[in-house]
Amino acid sequence: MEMYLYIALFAPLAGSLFAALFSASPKTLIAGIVPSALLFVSFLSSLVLLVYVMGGETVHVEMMTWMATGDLYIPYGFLVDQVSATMMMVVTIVSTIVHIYSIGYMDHDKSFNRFFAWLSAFVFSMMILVMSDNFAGLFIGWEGVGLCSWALIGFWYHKESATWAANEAFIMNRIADLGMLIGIFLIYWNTGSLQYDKVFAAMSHVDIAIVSTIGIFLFIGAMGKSAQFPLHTWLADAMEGPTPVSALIHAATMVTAGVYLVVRANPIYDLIPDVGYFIACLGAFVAMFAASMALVNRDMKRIIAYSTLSQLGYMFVAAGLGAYWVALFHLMAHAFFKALLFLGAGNVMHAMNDELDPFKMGGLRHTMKGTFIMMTLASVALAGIFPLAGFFSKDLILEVAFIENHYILYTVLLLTAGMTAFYSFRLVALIFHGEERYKLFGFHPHEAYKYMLIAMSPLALLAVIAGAFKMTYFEMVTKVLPMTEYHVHNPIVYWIMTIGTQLFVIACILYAYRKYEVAKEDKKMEENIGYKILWNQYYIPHFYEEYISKPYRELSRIFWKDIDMKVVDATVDMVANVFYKTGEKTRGMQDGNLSSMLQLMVVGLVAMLALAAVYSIATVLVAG
Amino acid sequence: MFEAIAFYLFAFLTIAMFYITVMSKHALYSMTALAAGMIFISAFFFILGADFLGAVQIIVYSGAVMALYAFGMMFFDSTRELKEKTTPSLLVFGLGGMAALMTVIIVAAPIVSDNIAAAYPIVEGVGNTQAVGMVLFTKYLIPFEVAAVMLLVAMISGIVLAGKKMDISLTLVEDDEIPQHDKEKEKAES
Amino acid sequence: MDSILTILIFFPAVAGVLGFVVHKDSIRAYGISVAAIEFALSLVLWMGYDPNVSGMQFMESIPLIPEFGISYLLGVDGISLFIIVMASFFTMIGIATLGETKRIKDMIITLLFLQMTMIGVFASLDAILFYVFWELSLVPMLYIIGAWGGPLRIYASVKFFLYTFTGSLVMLVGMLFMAYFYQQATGVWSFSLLEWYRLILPENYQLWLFAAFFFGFAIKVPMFPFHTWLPYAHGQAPTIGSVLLAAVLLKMGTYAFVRFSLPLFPDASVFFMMPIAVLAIIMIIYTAMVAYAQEDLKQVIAYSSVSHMGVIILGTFALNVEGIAGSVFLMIGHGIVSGALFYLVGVIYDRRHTKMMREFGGLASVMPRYATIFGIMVMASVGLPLTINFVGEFLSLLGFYKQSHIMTLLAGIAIIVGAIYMLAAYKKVFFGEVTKEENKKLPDVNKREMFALIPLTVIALWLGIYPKPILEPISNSTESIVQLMHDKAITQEAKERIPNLVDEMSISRTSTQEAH
Amino acid sequence: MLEPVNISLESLNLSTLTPMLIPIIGALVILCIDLIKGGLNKSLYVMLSLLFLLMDFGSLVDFAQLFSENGTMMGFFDVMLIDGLAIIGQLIIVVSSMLFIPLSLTSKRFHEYSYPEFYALFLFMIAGFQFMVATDNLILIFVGLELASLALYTLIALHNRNKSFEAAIKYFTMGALAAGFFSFGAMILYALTGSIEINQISAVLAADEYSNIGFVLVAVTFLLASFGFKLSLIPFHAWTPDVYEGSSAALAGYMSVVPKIAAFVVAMRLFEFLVHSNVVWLETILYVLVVLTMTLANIWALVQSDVKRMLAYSSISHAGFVMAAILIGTTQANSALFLYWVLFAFSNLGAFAMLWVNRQKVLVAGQDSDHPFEKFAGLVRTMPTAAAIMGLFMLSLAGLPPFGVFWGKMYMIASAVSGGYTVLALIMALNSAIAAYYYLKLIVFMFMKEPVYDTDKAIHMVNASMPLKSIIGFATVFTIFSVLFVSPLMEFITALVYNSGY
Amino acid sequence: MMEIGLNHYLVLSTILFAIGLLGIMRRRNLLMLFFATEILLNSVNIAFAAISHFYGDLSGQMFAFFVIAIAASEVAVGLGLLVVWFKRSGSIDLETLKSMRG
Repeated sequence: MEMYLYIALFAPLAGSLFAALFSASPKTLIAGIVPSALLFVSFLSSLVLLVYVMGGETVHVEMMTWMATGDLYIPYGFLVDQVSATMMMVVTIVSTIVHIYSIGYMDHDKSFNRFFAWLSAFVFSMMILVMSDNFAGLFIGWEGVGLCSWALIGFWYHKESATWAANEAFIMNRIADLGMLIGIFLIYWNTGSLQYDKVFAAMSHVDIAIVSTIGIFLFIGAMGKSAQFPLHTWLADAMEGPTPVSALIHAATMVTAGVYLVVRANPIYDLIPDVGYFIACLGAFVAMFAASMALVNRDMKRIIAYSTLSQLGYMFVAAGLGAYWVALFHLMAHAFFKALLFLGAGNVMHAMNDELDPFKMGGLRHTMKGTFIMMTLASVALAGIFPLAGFFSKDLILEVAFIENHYILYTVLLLTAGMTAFYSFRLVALIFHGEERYKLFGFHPHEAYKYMLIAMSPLALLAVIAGAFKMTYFEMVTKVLPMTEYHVHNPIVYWIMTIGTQLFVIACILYAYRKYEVAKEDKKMEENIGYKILWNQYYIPHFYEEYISKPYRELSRIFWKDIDMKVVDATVDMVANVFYKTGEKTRGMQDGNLSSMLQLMVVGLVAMLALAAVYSIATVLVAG
Repeated sequence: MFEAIAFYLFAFLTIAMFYITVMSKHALYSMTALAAGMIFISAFFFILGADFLGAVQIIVYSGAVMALYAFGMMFFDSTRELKEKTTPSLLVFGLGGMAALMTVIIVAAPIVSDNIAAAYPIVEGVGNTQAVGMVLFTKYLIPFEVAAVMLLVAMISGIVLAGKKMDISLTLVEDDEIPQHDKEKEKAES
Repeated sequence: MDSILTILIFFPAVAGVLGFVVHKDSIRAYGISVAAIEFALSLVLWMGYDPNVSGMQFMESIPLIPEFGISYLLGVDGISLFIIVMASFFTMIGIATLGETKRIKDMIITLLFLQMTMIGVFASLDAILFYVFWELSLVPMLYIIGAWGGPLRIYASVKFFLYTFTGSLVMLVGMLFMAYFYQQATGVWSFSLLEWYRLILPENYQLWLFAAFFFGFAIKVPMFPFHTWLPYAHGQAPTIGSVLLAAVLLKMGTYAFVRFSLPLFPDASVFFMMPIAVLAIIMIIYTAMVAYAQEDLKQVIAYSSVSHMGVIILGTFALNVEGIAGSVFLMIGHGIVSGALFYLVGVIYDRRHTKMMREFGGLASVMPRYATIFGIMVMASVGLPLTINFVGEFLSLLGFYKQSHIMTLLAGIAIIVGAIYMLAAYKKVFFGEVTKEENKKLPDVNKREMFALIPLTVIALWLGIYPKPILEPISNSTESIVQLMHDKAITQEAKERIPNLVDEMSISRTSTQEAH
Repeated sequence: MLEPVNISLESLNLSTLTPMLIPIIGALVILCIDLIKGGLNKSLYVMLSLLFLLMDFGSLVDFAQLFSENGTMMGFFDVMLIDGLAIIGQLIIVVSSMLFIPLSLTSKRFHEYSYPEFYALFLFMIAGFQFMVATDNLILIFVGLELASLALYTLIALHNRNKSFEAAIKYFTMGALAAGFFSFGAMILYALTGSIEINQISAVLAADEYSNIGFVLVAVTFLLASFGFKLSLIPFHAWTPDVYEGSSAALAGYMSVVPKIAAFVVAMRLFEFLVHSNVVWLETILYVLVVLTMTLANIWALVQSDVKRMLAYSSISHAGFVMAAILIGTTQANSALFLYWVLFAFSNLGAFAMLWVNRQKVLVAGQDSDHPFEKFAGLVRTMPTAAAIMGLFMLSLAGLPPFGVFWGKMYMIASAVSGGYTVLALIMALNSAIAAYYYLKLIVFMFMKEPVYDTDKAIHMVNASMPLKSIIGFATVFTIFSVLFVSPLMEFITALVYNSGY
Repeated sequence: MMEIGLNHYLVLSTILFAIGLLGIMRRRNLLMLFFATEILLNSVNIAFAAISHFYGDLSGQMFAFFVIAIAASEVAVGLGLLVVWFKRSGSIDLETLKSMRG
């Protein structure tokens, strides 16, 4: 099995390096095909490993030492257990599809080869992240995906907005990474190791306050990667990257790393339910908060990004409440349909010459039938309509909240579900239904390459059927995660809840259709203060710019110009100048006049005599 | 009694003479006062029984030194009134006064010591000159010889500096011009 | 093999003297060969080094002034070994890739002398010998900055010289005091570090001596607020000067902390740990912010050096194996990375004769290879895992976390602010449209430059991925220093702060000893 | 009636006079040769002087040998005192003189070297300094001092240009004042103790337990003023820069070394017992003098525009630095003084000799003194070796290891440290840092600036000749490899100093 | 007061010395300056003779003797210098001695 593990892990790296060889040359098709093929190999290996671990076995290898000093010992260790196998499946499936899709999507881009190099590198980092058997290894992947995300968001580096977004993403993530790093330090100094098994085993002996601190710091790390409030702004801006990147990184895989971390560290979070509850609350808040911003946004990709954010919130609710497997399940299902949604959006963008405003589209269902169907499917799944994947995973989270007696959370999530349905279908309606408004803007849409659609189809399929694997999955994953089944025991309540939710969601969908089938600009609504707040993303980016970035820039300038130059350095120069200036001022004493020289000598004599007189008088007085 | 009168008299005279030397605007007055002061000083030597010293004082100072100065003065033509800019007089007098005052304060105290023993005691009944000669040519023979060398040096210096050798500076003349000067010099000498 | 250190130190100097005879057309080849031989010798040293021994190896000792205890005492351990190798490596690639330089002969000879002093500093185990090389290293650097530098070069070089010189004179007084105390204790004068290590001083003596040494070291490092010579020196120095300054010369200060301050004054180290940590944190955050405000690319990197040196200092004063080993490793890491970054700035400066970031933009499309290598180095500088700097930064911060949580949290801001200025600079230079006409035709890195950059890149990644070959010897030697500190510590606090490795690692051994 | 005195020749110990007699004889020989046949080439006189100095050196080495066997020797009614200090002092004087005298073999002709009187006076001067250090009799010290000084005034003036006369007159006048101070100080000591021999003075004072402290202080004040003048301690330093500037570079270098070491030896004899007498005043006043001299001289050196003047201030500062040894007063410090001075002598003479070989007779346009900094701008282009050597001397003077003066500095600071003078040690160290600036200034000019004077005339090395180059080379080698000589030198010095009771 | 002791002479000597100092500081004519230096040495001679007298010791007289010798030689050299200077500058005023400064 170790061989499969290594294949699964290093195939993406090989693909990346292969593509990197061509990175300076113009488009080479093979630079896209080889990484895709290698990813497929990686997928197959992951599948083998999945089958293997479903039998209850795990694979654990230690490749070599990374760092060892003092008591610290960090190996390159890899662990494939049920949790990581799930993640590996998600990562490899989505990434393989995105790769193949990208061959078409990036067809005309001059940096085609570079794109694949980075994309595969990302997959490699992600694999390290999920497969590592210790926190340090996780951190490697953690930073690695951050790097690739940076490079891919800023892929079109000539665009100011893209590079700005890339840097923003990187820096925001770094803020969170600091928390994670502190968490790791705490773990090391309290347990003496960073290996998952040893840490978790030792955790029960650690003071609970410290465990809480560890939990909080690790979660801060998770907040950055998973773009939780208040570090969420980068995700929407990250949509500056190519759409396949959004699909892979900013929907399916990297952003869920935070959830994965919490799930992975479940023995820690089990000890500290209060922190878990906080996570859940924050998750619920973010779910609703992000959904609300998606309601009014007029940027197709941003809407989907907010939706991702919102769904991440759901996952954190589940993870925070201890329903780790539920979180992971939603993570998986979400990966499929969200990636699908993004890829569909990519098709639309292609058709519309990278136009992102859905108000400029409409009626595309005629020209882009395949895309229309797949995006609708994905939206339905996202909205959580039976029997698609979203129903099984998302409703389960609602149930978890309900069963754990967190009714407020439940209500928030329920409302969010409605909002989700609304904005998803607002988007679908605006893009695919109604008048063909794009004609006014002179677009000539066309369907995407066929093989792109075919590449997307497995995702569509999974979006539809993933729910069916719920029990198999449950069986498998609970071998490492706490086995809690979440059932509403009262069947009446259960049915009322389920059907009620479904109805509520459908109502929202219908409302969205009614309102946006004919897309007319609602001036009155736009005047509304609530709308303005939502439109401006609660003014948070504004706030960050005004009260963090600008002061930072300003402070930096002050530090340099005013403090470093005018205080610190000037002090040094002043010390030197004091001597020099004293010299210049007093050199006049040596005026070349013999008389003053002689006087100076007498001055010296008299001064010494004066001292002598004082001293001898003092001595006489003391003696007398 | 006699000693006291003599002391105060000559003290007053020397102080006055030296004061004139220092303060006078006429170089000639200064010189005369200096010479007078030096002779008065020899009086102290005689009072104190240092006859030899007194004689030397008169011979060397009033005879040799003052003669030299007189010649110098004629050479420099400084017999006329001196135009000196003695501006910061307060400082000068202040410093001089302070130095005197403080030294006097300390020096006026009596010396308390039981350990003073004359290394070369003045023997009763022996003439001062003889005693001095005895010490000078035993104990102080070396300093005496060195002083002789010093006088030789002074003589050489005086001759070299004031003589013709300094007239043309080889330091300031480029090397290729020097032979000409040498020739000119030879001519002038012959 | 016995006198390899002597050969390492004086071979370049002798070669430098002989170099005066070499014709200036051939001097480059001469310089390269000498530096290559020197590098090969340093590799021989490495090969001959036994990584399992924690103490000094290749010791040489010749009494110079016996009655005053000054001797020619050399030796390396894991801490100094790699800095020596790095010094010879950088000199080699520095000479090999020297661009068009006026008076190249002088330059190469100066570099060879500089190499002598650099290696001498790290190989000396006698305080005075150390001081000799320490001071002597100023002279070639002064000349390099002053003769081949930018418009403000004289100001910069003199400032560099005087500032460091002043600091080290205070240090000299400290050394003399140390020797005096040794003489008081044992009756003989000695400047041998190994002898000094055995001396346990009362705490108040330690505090004063620590302060005296601190002046010399802190200015060299340079620590805030003594850092202002550095931006000038870097800003004005020619590329090769900046590279060597950043890569090797700055390490003298941090190395000296590990070699002198910690083992000689364990209690004072504990006493001053927090103030120094505060300074280190100011260095980290403040200079990072200053770096962010810079307009000159080289100044960004210069200030970033200060910021990184803050982390090294912090790691050193963690006073445990993790922190010290990490900081020593970070010395290597920072040497490689900042050396490479300065070299990269030199590459662009050679082409455009400006280092102002606003003059560039969009270079990623014009010079893709350059952008790639620069990007790798930026990421290494930012401390991304699997690059060389991460290992050191991680261990340093990890180590210091044991001593203070809050301080480490603040110091950890390094990874944020570091990313901010580095990415901002990278963005300004490489991203965006090519706006300047003269930038459109810039040639990418050429073979000669590649010769320097490829090895550096490889090392930056290799040691990030597999630091063991270096980290292990460092770690071994660090352990002996930490143990020494623990044994010497007098105050209770120091005993607690500095871990006792014997207890932890081989309880059985000590218990058997007690049984005897 | 006086009794006749019977003195055996052995008890006179006439041999103690040999080191002084040799130069005197040499001087007389030179004068006689000139008398017999004038117009001989200067090289003859140089070599003769060198030969006599060599003999002098030999006799001193002999004395060093004798001293190590028999200890201190007294001679001639105890007027001559040959102890360790005297031997080291004379050795330094003679060796420095040997380094100096070949500097007159310049390729250009200068006034003083064309006359044999110069060499005769030079040798007389050396004899004067030797007498000064080889006695503890205040009279002989005074006479020796004046013998040397009078010769020196003339040597300066013999350079024969306006500035040198000005220098000589200034030096002479201030010297006369200093002589007055000396005699007044000696008079008070005599009044106090009835003796003019330092040994007895100290014995009497110690027996009285310094009860007449006022007198002691006045005496010390005047003596300090007098030796402060010789050692150019601030505020008695004012002559130094002007005299150095006025005299030839070679002589300036000589003056910065030899008269001072003679004065140091006497100062050590005079003040050491007082330093150990716990008179706080003396410690304070010396402390102040030392610190003032070091610091102010450094500060003034910073702003000089002429290298020779800069070096003048620098030598003041060095003297202050070394004066600290007398303040500290331990054997270690006193040994360090001599070590420092030996090392300093080589570097400083080397530096002045470098100026000397660069001395041109006619100043080019824009040049207003002999050796302005601008003259050396860009020297590394035209004469890299010369620049390197000059740079080396500057670095050595700045106290950069491992060059000569550093070891002296180190010993000096070490003795301050072990003498308990912590603050003084720090001040000394920091002063070295200030000093580094002006030494560096010359290096900056030589190595980092473009030439300033646009002239086709050679202005560098115009005065160089083989002997000069050899002297400079010798000084260079000594400066670079001084570390090898420090240990034996120190051993030698410490033995001599310690056995003399200092 | 009437009994003349050593202190009287010392005080006298001091006063004369101070007058000499005054002259040295005040005089701007080189020749006059030299006069002042003579006063300094002479004042000391009185004290030496007095001490010698009161202690019954000859060393003081010796010292005074040598001081006189020294003073005489100084005059010779000093006048030599003055003569040269006067030949060059035509003046023995201190104001002419100002070419070096700073």
